[in-house]
Amino acid sequence: MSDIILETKGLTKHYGGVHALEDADFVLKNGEHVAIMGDNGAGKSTFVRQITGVEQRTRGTVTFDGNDVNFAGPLDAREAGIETVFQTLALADDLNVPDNLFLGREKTKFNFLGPFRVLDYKAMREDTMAGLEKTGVKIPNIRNTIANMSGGQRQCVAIARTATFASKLTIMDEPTAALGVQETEQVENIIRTLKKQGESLILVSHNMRQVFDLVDRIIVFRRGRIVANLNKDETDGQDVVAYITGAKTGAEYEGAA
Amino acid sequence: MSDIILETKGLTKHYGGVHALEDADFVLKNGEHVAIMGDNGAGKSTFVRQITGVEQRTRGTVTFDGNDVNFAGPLDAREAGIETVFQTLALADDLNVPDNLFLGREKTKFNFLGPFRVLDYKAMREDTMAGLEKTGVKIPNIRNTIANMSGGQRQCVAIARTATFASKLTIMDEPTAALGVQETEQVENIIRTLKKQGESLILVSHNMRQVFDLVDRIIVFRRGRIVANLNKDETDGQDVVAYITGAKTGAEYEGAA
Amino acid sequence: QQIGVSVARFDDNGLTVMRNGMAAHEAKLDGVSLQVEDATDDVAKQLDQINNFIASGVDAIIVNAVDTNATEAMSAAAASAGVPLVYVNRQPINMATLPDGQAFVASNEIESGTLAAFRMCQDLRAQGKSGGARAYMLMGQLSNQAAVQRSKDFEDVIGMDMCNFITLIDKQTAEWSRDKAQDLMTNWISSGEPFDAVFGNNDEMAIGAIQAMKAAGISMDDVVVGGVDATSDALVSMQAGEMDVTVFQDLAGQGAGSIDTAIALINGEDVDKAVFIPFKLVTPENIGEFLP
Amino acid sequence: MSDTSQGTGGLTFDKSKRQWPNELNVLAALILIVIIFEILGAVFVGQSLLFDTNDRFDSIFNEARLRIIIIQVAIVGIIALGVTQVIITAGIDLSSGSVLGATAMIAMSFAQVAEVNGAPNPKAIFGPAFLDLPVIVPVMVGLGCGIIAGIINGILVAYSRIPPFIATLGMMLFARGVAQWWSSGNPVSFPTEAYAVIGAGMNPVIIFLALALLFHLVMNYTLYGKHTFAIGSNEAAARMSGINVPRHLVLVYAIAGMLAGLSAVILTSKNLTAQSGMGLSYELDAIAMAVIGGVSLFGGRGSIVGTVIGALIIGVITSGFTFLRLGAFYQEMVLGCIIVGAVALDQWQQKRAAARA
Amino acid sequence: MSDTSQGTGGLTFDKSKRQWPNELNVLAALILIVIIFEILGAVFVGQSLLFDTNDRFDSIFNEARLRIIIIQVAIVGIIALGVTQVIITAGIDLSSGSVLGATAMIAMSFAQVAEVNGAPNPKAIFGPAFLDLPVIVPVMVGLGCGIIAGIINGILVAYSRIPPFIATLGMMLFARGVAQWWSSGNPVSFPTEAYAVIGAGMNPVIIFLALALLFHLVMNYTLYGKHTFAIGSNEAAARMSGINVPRHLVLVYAIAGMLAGLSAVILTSKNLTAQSGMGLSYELDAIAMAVIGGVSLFGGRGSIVGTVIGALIIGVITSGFTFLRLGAFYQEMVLGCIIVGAVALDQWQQKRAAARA
Ligand SMILES: Nc1ncnc2c1ncn2[C@@H]1O[C@H](COP(=O)(O)OP(=O)(O)OP(=O)(O)O)[C@@H](O)[C@H]1O
Ligand SMILES: Nc1ncnc2c1ncn2[C@@H]1O[C@H](COP(=O)(O)OP(=O)(O)OP(=O)(O)O)[C@@H](O)[C@H]1O
Ligand SMILES: [Mg+2]
Ligand SMILES: [Mg+2]
Repeated sequence: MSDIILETKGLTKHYGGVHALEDADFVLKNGEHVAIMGDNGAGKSTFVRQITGVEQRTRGTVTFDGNDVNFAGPLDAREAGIETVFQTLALADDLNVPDNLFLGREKTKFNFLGPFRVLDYKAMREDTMAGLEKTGVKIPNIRNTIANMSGGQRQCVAIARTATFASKLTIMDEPTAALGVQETEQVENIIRTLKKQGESLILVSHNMRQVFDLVDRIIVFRRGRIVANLNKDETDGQDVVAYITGAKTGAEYEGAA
Repeated sequence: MSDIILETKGLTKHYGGVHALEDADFVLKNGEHVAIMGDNGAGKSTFVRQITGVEQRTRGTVTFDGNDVNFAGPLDAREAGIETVFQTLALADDLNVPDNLFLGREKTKFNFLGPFRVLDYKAMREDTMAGLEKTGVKIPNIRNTIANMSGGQRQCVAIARTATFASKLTIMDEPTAALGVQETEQVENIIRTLKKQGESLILVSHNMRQVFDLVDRIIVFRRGRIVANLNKDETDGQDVVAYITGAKTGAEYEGAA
Repeated sequence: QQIGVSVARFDDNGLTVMRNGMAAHEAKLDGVSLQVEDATDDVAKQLDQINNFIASGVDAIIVNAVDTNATEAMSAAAASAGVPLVYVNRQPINMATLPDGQAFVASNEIESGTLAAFRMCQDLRAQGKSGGARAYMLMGQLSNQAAVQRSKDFEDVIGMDMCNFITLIDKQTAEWSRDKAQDLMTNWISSGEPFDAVFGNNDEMAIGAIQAMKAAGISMDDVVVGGVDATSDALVSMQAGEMDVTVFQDLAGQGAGSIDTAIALINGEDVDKAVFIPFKLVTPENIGEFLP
Repeated sequence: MSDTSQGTGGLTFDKSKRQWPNELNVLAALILIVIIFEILGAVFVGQSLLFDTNDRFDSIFNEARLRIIIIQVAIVGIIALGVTQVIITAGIDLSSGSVLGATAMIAMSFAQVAEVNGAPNPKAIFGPAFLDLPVIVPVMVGLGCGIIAGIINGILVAYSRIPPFIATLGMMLFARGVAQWWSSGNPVSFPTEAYAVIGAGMNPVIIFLALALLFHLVMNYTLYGKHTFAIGSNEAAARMSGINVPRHLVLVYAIAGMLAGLSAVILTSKNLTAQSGMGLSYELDAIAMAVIGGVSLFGGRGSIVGTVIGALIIGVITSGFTFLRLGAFYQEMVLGCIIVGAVALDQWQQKRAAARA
Repeated sequence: MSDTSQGTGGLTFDKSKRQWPNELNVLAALILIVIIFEILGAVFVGQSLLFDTNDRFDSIFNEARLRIIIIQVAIVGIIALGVTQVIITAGIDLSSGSVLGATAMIAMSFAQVAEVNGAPNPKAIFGPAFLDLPVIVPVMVGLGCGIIAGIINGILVAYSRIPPFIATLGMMLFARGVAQWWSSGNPVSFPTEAYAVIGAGMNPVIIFLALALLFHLVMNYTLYGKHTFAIGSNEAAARMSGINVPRHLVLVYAIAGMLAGLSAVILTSKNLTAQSGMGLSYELDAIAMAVIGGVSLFGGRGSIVGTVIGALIIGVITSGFTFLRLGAFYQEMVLGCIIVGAVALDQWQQKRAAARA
């Protein structure tokens, strides 16, 4: 197998008249950590949604782990090995913390019962405590429903969910936006651990410091197009901002934007 | 009238067994800009919700503009002169941008018609464009529904809504969490304008740089209690983090936490 | 004495007449108190109501069966509790095997549709249409026994040698309702098919058809319209020369008779298993007998 | 909408690809259904549904049929106008049919004549003082009953936070009880001549269309309409934005109730009688019209124009069945399929529109 | 639930103030209603509702009444078990009553005896080969019909994205048509003796309670239950978390359909006949039971235990009315009020619980 885990060619998404994503060519190597930056509405989340099959793309190809893929939904993507923290979090408000953490891959006993197999509540509760500790968040009662959690607590539950299960590629869309100082640090530690374990990562973030701390490479989106592909060591904050605002455009992307 | 715009005494909120806010004593002077910081789940948003009447407090008093108040809902708070950007944004997904901006205070003609008075779409559209420009956000088609907007675009609509109407006190709960570099800058400019106009502000934020840039005073919440009240000039980032994490507690709050 | 009554449905005009007959009779009798329940055309609910009566310790039960096929279970429930039971208006299927302490007071439903249909057939002949006549039929709710029975009666009559000059153009349900009948009739008229007769499973639907025909400018002398029930609206319509045939069922008499039978059963008297009260045909000639 | 679509810079936006209005889909469905009936008619009964094929009427169209198509849905259509507004707030009104029934009995009791065929009215509900009243009295009584029922619905939904389904289910049972209790289930007949005019001929249709136009304007160009949509879209947001949500909900339900009361007046006038069973299951027909017309049961989406077309679809189907002389059994089966089909088509169209490049 | 409530540090959490389970409120409402009836009974009829006051039965309780209270709701209760699950997914099932009606006709046709009172069965639907079949045949046919209707509902809801209200409304009309078309509206009677046993005596109650226990366990302790709640709570989240939402929805609706089919078998067996009008409006009763029992129409909240208590409340009310000799008119009015009242109480309790210090 090649060392490229994910590759998109000409990935495009139009919403009616809105061209949210145009001709995105993107390559991610095995074990590489890449950041996606860009203005609000630049198309970052749209890009994530096309890769994970939440929406059906207008055109273009996605190659994951050597195969051309066209996921019908996020379930397919997860089964192929892509774990995602979406910007909208995807939590079930009426369920409590362990239920949400294990949503869709519950621990069960008596598995021969098919859809009626029995849940192993105790094991899930214990794993939940362990998972949450990694994010450093404080939750007074994990049996409370998600509807009663603060913005940051919800975000940590979503992240803990991703971090609890091993995968080939992790995608996080603005994971620390709602987090406090300590929690942000913990989540950054989680990301560092992924790096050590050799898992690939796509991180969408507006936080310049964080990006330079954590990733190997920075991709900049502007008005639905990729306008720069920068190695962390060959660039700096001001440079990136110039690409974001449109003051500069990467040489290889001259035709775009 | 005194120069104190807002004062709370012993403000407390319990959710069942969860003590989300305990005995908050808080004072805000006319024209003063104050930041509220603290961990995720520390009770910041809860505090905001009690002041603005979204929820009914367990006990304590709130004095606004010289009067003891007990708002039945956010509508009352707004009529008294408090504009709020909530963490959950409060946008109507199926309506477009101008509709959301003017939700609850539409511009109308033929006002004698009571609830059936006629909407002035044109005026609202023009004001919307002006309001959005202040935040620097890019929205390709303001007639698109909010459901189709990116996370940052939504946040800018919510902020533009607050900034468009004058008030005695503005409260913003993590307004720039989802915003890009440029948009964040614009929102910070809006806040500076408020300062110049002499309007008071409560800013909830996890962003240390932003807080030190913008406000006069920093209040730190920990585990539902106020643990510090710091003048910007007499403190620094490390000091604040120490209070947030619990390494330090303000002298006057020794009994707490 | 406490008597429980379960009526098939309250919003049926005919059964309301019967109910009022019971109430009037109750007022005349000393020491008899009725408790009337609405079975809302639901067999199962009716059986439950009977069990509820038994639990409340009533002295006798009167049942106007929703579905005459379901009476076996009711007879069994009452018999095992030793409570007298009287069926009224609709003949139970277990007539032959009715236990002691149970009886039946009614008219024979088959008569109603047959009487009306046969008279309509005669009227058409009298108008000189024996060479061929065309008819529409408005049916009640198809889940309802009386609707099915009366429709079948009509079709049986026009299947007889004497009346087979009548062809049925179409039959549809108007759910017993005047409004639905009005719309349905207008729909039929709009197809432009000529017709000579309209039979409604009840008077309400016949009146609805009349209103639709009048609105379309069709002369009511040319069309024979028949219904069942002899409601006061229908009698007024007949006086106005619009309705031609309806059938009177002495429902108030049935109601009163059922109470008398129930009291006799409570007192342990000997009672006929079946008491029949006949239908009467109402036409412009004899309408005077039925006016209040 | 005009063409001055605006935005604040940013992405490419292609104005020519604006959204296809939903009402056009519903209209297309209506036309499709008519074509199907025309084809079936030509094949099986050798007639045309809408066009004149025999010489009873001398014009291109079969005017009698066009008229009945719309008359038969006008009364339920009036209810559907109110139900549309309720559904747009993410509510539902199951009570409208029963409220119609109860209102019919009550209003008609104030509309009775003193003499029928020379004899005193055999069905007078009240004493002679209440006979031969001016027509305004029963009309006002009818509207009033509807409004009261609507206000109670609205208060239950808005202030007690009872789900609309339950609040209006309770009202449905209650109103049905009232209808049967009033005059102990006996029909109320013989209205005054002035009263009989209200629902005569094409009057129900004129009232229906006039109200449809009125509410179309109200929903699109007034505060009332905007707040109705906002509440249905996100009630919490509407509340936080300072809309007085409970008061507005009471207003919406009151209007829906008033329209049910008005239908009762028109229906009794058209039929010259009131019966306790009237209006049974009209609520489902009204909801079906609204939903076929593209109103979303999740709230926030829908239009009066759509509902009117939805009503026409049901009218065409009902007339079409009779026209094809389809056995009564099949009518319900096919109607069920068509309701599902219309909504499925709408859903599919919308999905496609969203995905369209 | 055990007492090992946990959290990861942070705020003070006072375990003694845990949430009061919702079922207890419903139970309190049941007890309150019984007490009201006892008081009214003592005052107006000089009898007790539940206790033995005349010597017809020699025991403390009026056993006949206790039995009828539960028998009369057992059959609708079985439907309500399925409806509860559907509502928890934020759906609704309006078709269950009509599906019961259609299934009753079809299943009963396979349960007929060859000879009635010595003569050949006068109502046989099929030829002699289909008479005197073993009891398993009609039972399987009944369950099968229900499952098929449920699967169709589920497919419409899950794959065509038609709102459940509409999908099941369509099925309701369709099934009602089928019920009337089957044997052209004629009742089907004379079942075999073995078939008649199914719904005899207390059997419906035993089946109802056994199923309630089974589904209580399934909803609380299995994957099926968890996914049902998750879908009702946030369908998008459930989808993104990798639950196969469409497949699960089909399963839920199929189970609801199966339970409606089972009710049809029990009901026809109990009444010894099948009528096309059977089950009319049972869907509303079933929904009322679930909702009185605390199931939220917004999805995500509810329990089987609550629904069972809700069913008992309706049973007590129905029997209580007869016991009080209340005129039938008032019954519907009062039932409407009680449904609204029960839900209002629940809402108020919940609000108070949320606000409690
Ligand atoms: N309705 C509720 N019921 C129960 N607990 C609640 C409820 N709302 C909030 N809480 C709890 O109260 C605590 C404080 O929540 P709050 O939203 O005020 O935190 P915050 O300081 O705004 O955090 P963040 O920075 O993550 O937004 C949290 O532990 C949360 O779980
Ligand atoms: N369903 C949709 N229909 C129409 N337009 C859409 C839809 N979803 C997104 N858009 C538009 O596409 C553009 C890109 O949105 P996207 O969510 O990808 O932005 P983003 O880069 O993630 O921004 P942010 O940093 O604010 O999250 C925006 O202009 C948005 O309004
Ligand atoms: Mg985004
Ligand atoms: Mg917060």
